[in-house]
Amino acid sequence: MNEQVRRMEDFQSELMELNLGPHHPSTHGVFRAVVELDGETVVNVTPHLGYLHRGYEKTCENKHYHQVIPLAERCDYMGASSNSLAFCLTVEKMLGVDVPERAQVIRVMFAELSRIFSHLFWLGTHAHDVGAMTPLFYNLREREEIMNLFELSAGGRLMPNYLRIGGVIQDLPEGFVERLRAFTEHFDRRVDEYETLLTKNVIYMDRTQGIGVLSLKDAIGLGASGPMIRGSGLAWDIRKTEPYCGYETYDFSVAVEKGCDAYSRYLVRIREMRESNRILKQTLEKLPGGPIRARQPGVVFPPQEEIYTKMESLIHHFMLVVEGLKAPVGEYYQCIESPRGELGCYLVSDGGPRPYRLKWRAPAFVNLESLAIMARGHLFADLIAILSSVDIVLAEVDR
Amino acid sequence: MAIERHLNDTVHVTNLEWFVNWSRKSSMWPLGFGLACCALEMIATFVSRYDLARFGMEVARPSPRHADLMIVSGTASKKMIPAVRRIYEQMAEPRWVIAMGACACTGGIYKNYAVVQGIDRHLPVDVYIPGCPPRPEALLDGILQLHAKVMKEQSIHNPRVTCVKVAGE
Amino acid sequence: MINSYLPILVILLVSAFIGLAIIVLSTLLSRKNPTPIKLMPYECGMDPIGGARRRFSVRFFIIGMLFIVFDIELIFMFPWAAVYDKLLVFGFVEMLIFVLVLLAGLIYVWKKGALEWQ
Amino acid sequence: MNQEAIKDRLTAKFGQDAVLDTTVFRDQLSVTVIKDKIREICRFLRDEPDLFFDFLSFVGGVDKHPQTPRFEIVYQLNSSRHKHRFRIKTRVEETADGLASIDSVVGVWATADWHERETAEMYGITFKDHPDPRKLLLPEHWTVFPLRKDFPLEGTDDTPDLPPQKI
Repeated sequence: MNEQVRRMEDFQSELMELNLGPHHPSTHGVFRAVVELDGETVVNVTPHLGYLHRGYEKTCENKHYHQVIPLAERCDYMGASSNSLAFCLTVEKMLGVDVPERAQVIRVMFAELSRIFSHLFWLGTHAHDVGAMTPLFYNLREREEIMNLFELSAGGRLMPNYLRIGGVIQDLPEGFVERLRAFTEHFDRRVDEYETLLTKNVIYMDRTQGIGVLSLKDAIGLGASGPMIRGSGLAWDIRKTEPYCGYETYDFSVAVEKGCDAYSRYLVRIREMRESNRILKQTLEKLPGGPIRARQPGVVFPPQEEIYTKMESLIHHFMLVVEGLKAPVGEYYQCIESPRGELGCYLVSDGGPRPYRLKWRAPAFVNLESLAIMARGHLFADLIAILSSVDIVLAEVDR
Repeated sequence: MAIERHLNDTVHVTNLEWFVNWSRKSSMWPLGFGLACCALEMIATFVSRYDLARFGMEVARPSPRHADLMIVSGTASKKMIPAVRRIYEQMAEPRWVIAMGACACTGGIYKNYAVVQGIDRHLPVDVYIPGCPPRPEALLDGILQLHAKVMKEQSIHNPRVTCVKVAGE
Repeated sequence: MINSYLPILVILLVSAFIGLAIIVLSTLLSRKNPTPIKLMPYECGMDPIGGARRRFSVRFFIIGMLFIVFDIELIFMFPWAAVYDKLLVFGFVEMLIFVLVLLAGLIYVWKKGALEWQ
Repeated sequence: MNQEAIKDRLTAKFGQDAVLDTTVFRDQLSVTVIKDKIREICRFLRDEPDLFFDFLSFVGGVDKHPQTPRFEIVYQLNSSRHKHRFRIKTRVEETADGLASIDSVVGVWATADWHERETAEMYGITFKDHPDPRKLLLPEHWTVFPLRKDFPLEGTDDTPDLPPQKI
């Protein structure tokens, strides 16, 4: 039967072009790719981006420095706090503001919470794309708990907008620390639950092992970072190589796998969730007292309660809101380890109250470049598994 | 509907109308149409904590052929708007549109060259939900208001004809 | 004699009625508003590339045929399972042979590689 | 290897006139190199064993409108082996017909493909012998370069909502 099939096959199979279009249940947003198929095997994938291009960098050039923070958070709505952290760190390095100890620990807490937040949603939708429906409901149950934490501290569920240049907007409410401790205690058991669903699941292993192979050389050449490059064998984590916000004082290990395929990226992200949980526990122990924002008039907002009592704080606050802060002339590139990889913010300032140029190095945008290489030769269903293993967020891809 | 030619507004038409509206309201299938950040809050509304299934709406159909309600959740960029218009036109009547989030209502914080300043320049919108992103309770409230609006429709006397608006009018 | 076949007639009538009623009511009650764009094939919101009438790879048809064969096998099991307790050992052995025959077919197809895609 | 040493290696290899300008700001140094030799410089930075910049973070454009030469292309480099970073920049002049052009570095780093396509469509800079010079983020029917300083934020009337109707 197979030989006759192959003989009949030779003379008539021309390529079929299929539109994996902007509105598709498994493209995690408005991503479009024209896929050339030979029967069921993918011959070539040409992505078409821009369906969620919102002019982020141009809008930032017309905003004051502290007005850019909500825009930065909407640029990657899955790990919102790590985006505003990247922007705030860049501006603080340019202005030479040193953030107090307590604010640094709170920032690490929020960065790790948003990493777990983003990996949970990725795990749910990735398993859903591969056919497992249950993990989505397990993961979104944990996400609701993290959303409660964000809401408790900053009011916003998805995008808390909690960070400011020079620290954070307000101190942690009293119930926060106990609730976070309760979360960190039972979260490890939850990750074990997810692992029982997927890690040793034969169907999941067949669907993801050996699929979407990205060798280390290709990964570095194509600029992949974060779980993509750690899944291909390079233990490169910016929290370890260029520590920021006091990450050198925390003891955690970098999750790295040698398999280079979708399954090893899954294992990397699962271990990263456990490592983030470890860091959260350490932040709870070492949470120091003290102020939550630096005191630098004309650059950093004065404390809220002082505005109503002290005259000069009111003037500083007023001048900062009306005219914005004056950054020194120069350019700086600061990158952090966002849930998707190296999130860089290249800021050029001409001394004015607005960023002269803000180049956002979005990891999802760069990781997506390797989709064509990984998908070639696999079946169409594997293309969906590979696309979800890259963990793209379209607002970051299209900026 | 085709039937109203024979039933010229006798009393049972209003009961039939009530029945038709009630059946449409209580099993309105949304189209899985998430554009940006509001999509995550829409998904949070579908899932167990806020549970859209209480209103018979947990089936988010990917194809516009089976969907009745298009929840435009997120920013409609100028490159995406032709696709949004086409998907809306390919939905079967009767169809409704909810503009979820500030970006869908008025372009939100992205007042620039790349974003359509409000989805109602292209689609007839039934319910606007402010918020960036709106909380799941706000989405549920918007859906309940849409249900109330559907109940008041005269779906037999003069059924709604909804079509895409002429470009940018 | 006649009334022993009456239930079958009733089942046939009821199922035919329900099937037809759904079709007739939906065409009667639904509103027709066929715009040219609505009649275009839906391809994720984009212009459809290429027509639907094109030469597909043969493997799709093979997998289609295999599905039909094993699906019919399953349909035969429903009535058998309904009256399983009355058929005692005879029914069981009969169905066992039926399943074994099809199992041989499955093994043949598996060895010939028709289930693989390449 | 600190950034000063990297710069000295560059000047040693390509001579004094290749390095036009060096700016230091808060422990980060950025070197402006000559536009014509950009590909050799990039290949040298990647292949030199003790520099080994095999990871290109991004290629970005900056519009320094009043100054001439007008555009500035930024290459942010990183090394996966030595874990040190470096930034080189080139100035690109906008010619009379309004088309600045520079050699593409896709041959050196494969990741530059999309970065250059995005910089090209946002600033109107053509990258010579780029494998796939289509538009990436903007709609096909647009002919504007949004990130230029003289382009208004709200857009002009040739950034319409819909493509011209194909009747």
